Amino acid sequence: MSAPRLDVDCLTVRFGGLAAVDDVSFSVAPGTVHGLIGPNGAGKTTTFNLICGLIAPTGGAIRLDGRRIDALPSWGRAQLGLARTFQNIRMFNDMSVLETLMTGMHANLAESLLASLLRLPSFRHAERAAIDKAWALIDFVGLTEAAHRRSGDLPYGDQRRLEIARALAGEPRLLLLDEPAAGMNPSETQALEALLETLKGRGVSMLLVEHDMRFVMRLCDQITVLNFGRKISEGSPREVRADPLVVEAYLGAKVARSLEAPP
Amino acid sequence: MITRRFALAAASLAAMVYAGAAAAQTPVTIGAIEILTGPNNKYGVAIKNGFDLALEEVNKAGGVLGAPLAIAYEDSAGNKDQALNAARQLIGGKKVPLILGPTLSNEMFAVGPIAVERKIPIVGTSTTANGITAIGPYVFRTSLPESDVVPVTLRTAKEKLGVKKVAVMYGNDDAFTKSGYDVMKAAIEKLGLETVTTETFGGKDTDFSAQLTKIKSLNPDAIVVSALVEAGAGILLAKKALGIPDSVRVIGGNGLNSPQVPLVAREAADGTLVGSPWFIDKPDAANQKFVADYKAKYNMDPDQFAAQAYDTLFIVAQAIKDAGAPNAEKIRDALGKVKHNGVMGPFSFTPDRDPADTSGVVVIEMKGGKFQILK
Amino acid sequence: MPEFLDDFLFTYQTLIYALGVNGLLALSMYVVLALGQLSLGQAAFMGLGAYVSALLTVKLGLPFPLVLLAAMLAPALAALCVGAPTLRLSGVYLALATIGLGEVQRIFFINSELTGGALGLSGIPTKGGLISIYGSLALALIAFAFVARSKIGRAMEAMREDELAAGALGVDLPAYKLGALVVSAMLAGLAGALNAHVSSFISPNDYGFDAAVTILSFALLGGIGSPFGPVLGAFILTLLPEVLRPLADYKTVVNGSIIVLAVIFMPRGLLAWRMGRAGAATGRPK
Amino acid sequence: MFAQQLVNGLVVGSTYALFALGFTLMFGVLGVINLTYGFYLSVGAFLALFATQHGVSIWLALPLAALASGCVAVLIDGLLLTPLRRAKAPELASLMVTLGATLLLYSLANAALSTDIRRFPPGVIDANALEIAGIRITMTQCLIIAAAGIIVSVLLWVMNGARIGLGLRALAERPDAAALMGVNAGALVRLVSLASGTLAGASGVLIGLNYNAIQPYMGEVMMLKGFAVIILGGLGDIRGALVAGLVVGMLETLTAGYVASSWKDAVGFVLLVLTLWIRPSGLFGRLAVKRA
Amino acid sequence: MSEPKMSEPLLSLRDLRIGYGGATEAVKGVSLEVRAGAVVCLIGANGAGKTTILRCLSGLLRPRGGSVHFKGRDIGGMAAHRIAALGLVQAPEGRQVFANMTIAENLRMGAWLLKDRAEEARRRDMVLTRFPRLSERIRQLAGLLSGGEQQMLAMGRAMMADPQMLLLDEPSMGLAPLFVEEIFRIIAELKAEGRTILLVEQNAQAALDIADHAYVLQSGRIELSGPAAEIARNEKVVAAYLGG
Repeated sequence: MSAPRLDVDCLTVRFGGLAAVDDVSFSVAPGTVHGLIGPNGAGKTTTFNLICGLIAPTGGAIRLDGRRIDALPSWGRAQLGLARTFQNIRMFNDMSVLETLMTGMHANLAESLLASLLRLPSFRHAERAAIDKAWALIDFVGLTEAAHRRSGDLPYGDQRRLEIARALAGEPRLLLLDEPAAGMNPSETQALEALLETLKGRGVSMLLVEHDMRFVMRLCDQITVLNFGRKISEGSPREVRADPLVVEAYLGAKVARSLEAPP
Repeated sequence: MITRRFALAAASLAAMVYAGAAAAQTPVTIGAIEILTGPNNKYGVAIKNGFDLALEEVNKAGGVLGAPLAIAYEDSAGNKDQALNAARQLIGGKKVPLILGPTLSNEMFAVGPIAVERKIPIVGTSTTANGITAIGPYVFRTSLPESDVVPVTLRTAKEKLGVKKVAVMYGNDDAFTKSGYDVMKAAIEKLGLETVTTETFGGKDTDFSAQLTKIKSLNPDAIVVSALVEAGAGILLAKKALGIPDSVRVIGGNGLNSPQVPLVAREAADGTLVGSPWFIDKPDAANQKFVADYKAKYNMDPDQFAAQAYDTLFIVAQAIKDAGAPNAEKIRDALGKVKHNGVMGPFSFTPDRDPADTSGVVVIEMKGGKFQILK
Repeated sequence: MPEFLDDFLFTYQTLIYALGVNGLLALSMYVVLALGQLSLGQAAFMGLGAYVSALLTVKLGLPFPLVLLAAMLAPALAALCVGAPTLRLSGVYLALATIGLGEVQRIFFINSELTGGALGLSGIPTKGGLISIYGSLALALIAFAFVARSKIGRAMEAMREDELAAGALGVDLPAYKLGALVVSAMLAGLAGALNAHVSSFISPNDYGFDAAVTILSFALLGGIGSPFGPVLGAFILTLLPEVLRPLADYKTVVNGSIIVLAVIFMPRGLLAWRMGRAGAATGRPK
Repeated sequence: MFAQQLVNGLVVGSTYALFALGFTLMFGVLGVINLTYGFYLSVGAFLALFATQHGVSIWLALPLAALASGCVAVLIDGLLLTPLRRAKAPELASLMVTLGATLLLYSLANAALSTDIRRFPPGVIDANALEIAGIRITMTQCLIIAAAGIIVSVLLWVMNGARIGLGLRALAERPDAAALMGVNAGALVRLVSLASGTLAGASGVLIGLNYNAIQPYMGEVMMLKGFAVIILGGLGDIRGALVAGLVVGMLETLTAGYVASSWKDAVGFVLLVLTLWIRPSGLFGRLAVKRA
Repeated sequence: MSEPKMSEPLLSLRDLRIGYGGATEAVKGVSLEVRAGAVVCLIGANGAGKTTILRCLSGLLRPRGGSVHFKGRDIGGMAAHRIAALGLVQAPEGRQVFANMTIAENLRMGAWLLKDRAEEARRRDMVLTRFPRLSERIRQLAGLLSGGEQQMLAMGRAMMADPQMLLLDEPSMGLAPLFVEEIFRIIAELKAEGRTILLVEQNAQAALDIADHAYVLQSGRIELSGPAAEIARNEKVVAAYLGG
């Protein structure tokens, strides 16, 4: 097995006396989709925020491709190749779709202040390349018609796609998805799944927090289950949904049965 | 009888013709920059009232150079930039041969240099800070600088009241009160008085209890104050509230020389000493007439700013007459030679364009809401 | 020069200079607002620039370009000190911290012998003028327009819209905030220096809270969709008092009403147009 | 002297607190830094002045003038801020509109009333100072200290105990959800405007009585200090406004008494900047945790 | 599917149209009705206008055209608090609990319009019996609850008003499977008590299982309506909303 892309090692955070995340370890292998599931309040969102850098851990380590990132602020981690989407979509409302995607390239777009002030050839080339790349992404996520529209005016599903595309624009090493299917109906969820499958096919590593179990079970290679801030189970989708601890704490017998039945 | 009636008719006809001729002439227009709006407009308005009252009299007496005199007012709102715009407007646009004002010393420091640049005489009526006339050879002032008045006040206090130890308070965020303080400090040193403490305050402050409590504990014979009306009245009130004895006099600069002070401070103002080139109850006839006319026209008492403005307009009108033409250069030369006896007393300019005569300065004391000469 | 032109220039000189200086101040406000921060320290930065430049010219007689440079560096340093602690906080806190800076600085100027206290500094020699003022304004405008259409401009707008999302894309939030504040302080300092050298006299009260609010209203009236909005706002608000001069007492009333009506009916400013953010044509690649 | 200085500081601090209470309440519930706030202070002082000049007792004039100032606040909020709230305009727009309104209101007041300072007619209140163990304090000053304490207690009780306070907190946090619960948002907004305007008006009367310097700009002068106090106390924090007001007042007085009066006005702002360095949320404020 | 009773529906929408600002209409003429005691569900894709309709029913948005009648009164454009006072209460999308208040205070807010303290206490006991998790943490700040608990609080808060009709906007959104089950169990209980509910849900399967009647909304228009069981068998619905 190759070295992990993301390695979460004995991660702990306490708020007051309460351990919201307690000694959690897992790792994401390159090119795989890793699921993080658990009941509401189990510490998924907290873990997610710890990895993104919105919360500072009390103990433990987070490594991206072997490099410690837990002391870095969120933008520092983003610059190293950690991209994310948000549970409640966060758009740059006034920007066009194209501009949004160019903003997504911020971390690896080589434009110095001086070059942009003087409109040096290097700046022009960088901008042109960014625009071309943005168009390619627009086509990829199927927003071709909306390229010049104000992103705040797009319908929900399109905003979700745009948000994912924005995260992809920085060519991240790891994509963190926070409940991307929340608020989507089954057909929209299927379209999203198809999009993520394609990404997976391209070798993008992903960490996915999600409640839609069919979605998670189909997409993920590995799943970590949290409850009360601790890891209670880990393994392939098949292993996890068969784990009685998981069934009891999270899935419930009915859902577990329905997942076992082939769709 | 007939001849007399005829003579009267002829005289009045002649007067009408003359007045008509004067009115028909294009008026000689001079400019004035005063604070007519905004928080400090009471100074500007008093000055404008003084000018307007004198202007009526000048024009009733035939105007200047066979034409009526007119004043083009521009508002500075107490703002340096607006004062500058106003001055440029008057000089470049309206082509006035002379400017009255501006109201504040601060404004004069900004406006003065451009008047000098364009060689237009500018006459301050209320700018008492040091260094005003040093701006240049076209800058005049008719107001006695504090440096002429304050030493008189302090010397009188020392001689008549036996003041030896003083505490000093001044508004440190305003050019007028700060330069007043500088003068006071120099005069105190020169008179060999002891300063027990020097306290400052902001022009918009309303609370002076901390400074006065400290002063109370140091037991001075008098408190020397350089403040504008608002803060000055506040200090008098706080002094009384904190129980500083009435025997500890407040000795003020020009800012406290205002009928507003007793209106606000009432009995707490009693005993306040100021030096002044003018005060409302000055007994001479010219002053009595001025006060009566002013009250009749504006329904309120004049203050020293109105009085200075009133005198200044006569001085300026005289200079224009003497110059023989509405020409800035000639007016400037004539101004230097004008001698006038007005409500403030005898007046002429020093070679440095400051008022020459300080004999009119009297030390007055507040008693029962009115200023009277300190006995 | 023909006499009428000479007269015209003389009459409106202060106004013409003020338009340019206020345009620069509006731009200095724009840099901060453009990434969603609010500073009420622009007047203080301007004052620092004015005092530093005046003292260097009057006391040391340094050459003008050097003086201007110093007048930009001093406020930049002040911006670093006051900006750093408030970076973590919302815009309101920066605004209030900068008010604090302004007041402390004003009190310092009032109490210091070096700065002439409340009497201010007078007799500052005239230097610069039309060319240096409008040259700076034009340069600043072009620079901002160029930067707006680049990676930096996009990052700034992203921060204004959603700081969290911008951070997640790798935008170094503290660096941008502090950078913007420093640039804004430098511009305000430059404006202060240029202004001090055309008006010959400065005093501490010129740079108080009222001035800060006026500078803010330039930018808000004009709108911050592009750098041109604030300059437009500055021009309008500088001209208004002069145009409304005949209204005397009711001048400020009208001035205030115009601001109120503009905000209610045009909350995004008079020039609501939003500048594109790409530095090249955004057409599809051929 | 020290005891007297402490009393001086207490009085000054109480006036700051009185002024800041309505200001911070307005921000806390309505979420707007309303620059017209100072104007209501001037309104209160002038209305009480006119009433007492016509022979009305100060004890009647004080509540009436305060309430009338509250009504002016309601009117201005309704005219200027309600449309912006409805249009969900950016928060800076609200700041700007109150800025324009401030210019307008003060210049109208100035044109109508002139900037002469005025004071209450003699004898509206016992102006003599009580002297206890060498410490002098006037009736008005006792009134100011008591008013600050009582108003804070009442506000704290209302916000944390009373039903209406619950509604106000709900409205401040989630206006839409509050409306769904049947909270009449418009009425509560008016109530808050009324309450803070009334507080401003009342403090205007008391400050006018104490310092005898009533003029149209008196409220404007208080605004800068008001900012320092509400930030120190934590924006929207009622208890914080009281404590911060007292701290600033006390420190200013002690600085003037024992250090140098020329630095008195800087103290509050230095404290403000220091607070931002060390405890940015103010003395009591809690920073809301941003959630992804 | 003949309706046996001819009684007036509790809620009826006629040709309702809603739009934001100058933009195109989000809801382009929707008619639907809800009879007393029924559970009606509204399903549709994101952006179809479901939440917009609920916000309009609650008075948070003004209709651009058409009418809304509740208990025979025209409530189109009425202020939100007056609609709540009529007994039409919503548990909004995304929970929207008051995070800086305790659970007890949140529940008190739900009974805002109620003056009778004794009745309030009775309702509170009722709600807490239904949601025992809340009673365990009654003094905690609502912001510290997990998503599922917040949803329970939002529903409990709405129940405190003892509404004549309950609007539920996406109650299962973002919840773990076990919580989703529990929420639907509670909705079923409410139904059994005879409560009238208009339910907006992404989880179409669960919604159709529980509802009496269903409407399918697409791009601001009703595409399909009928008894829930029939809708659940409709091929197009199965393909688009129930996941093949």
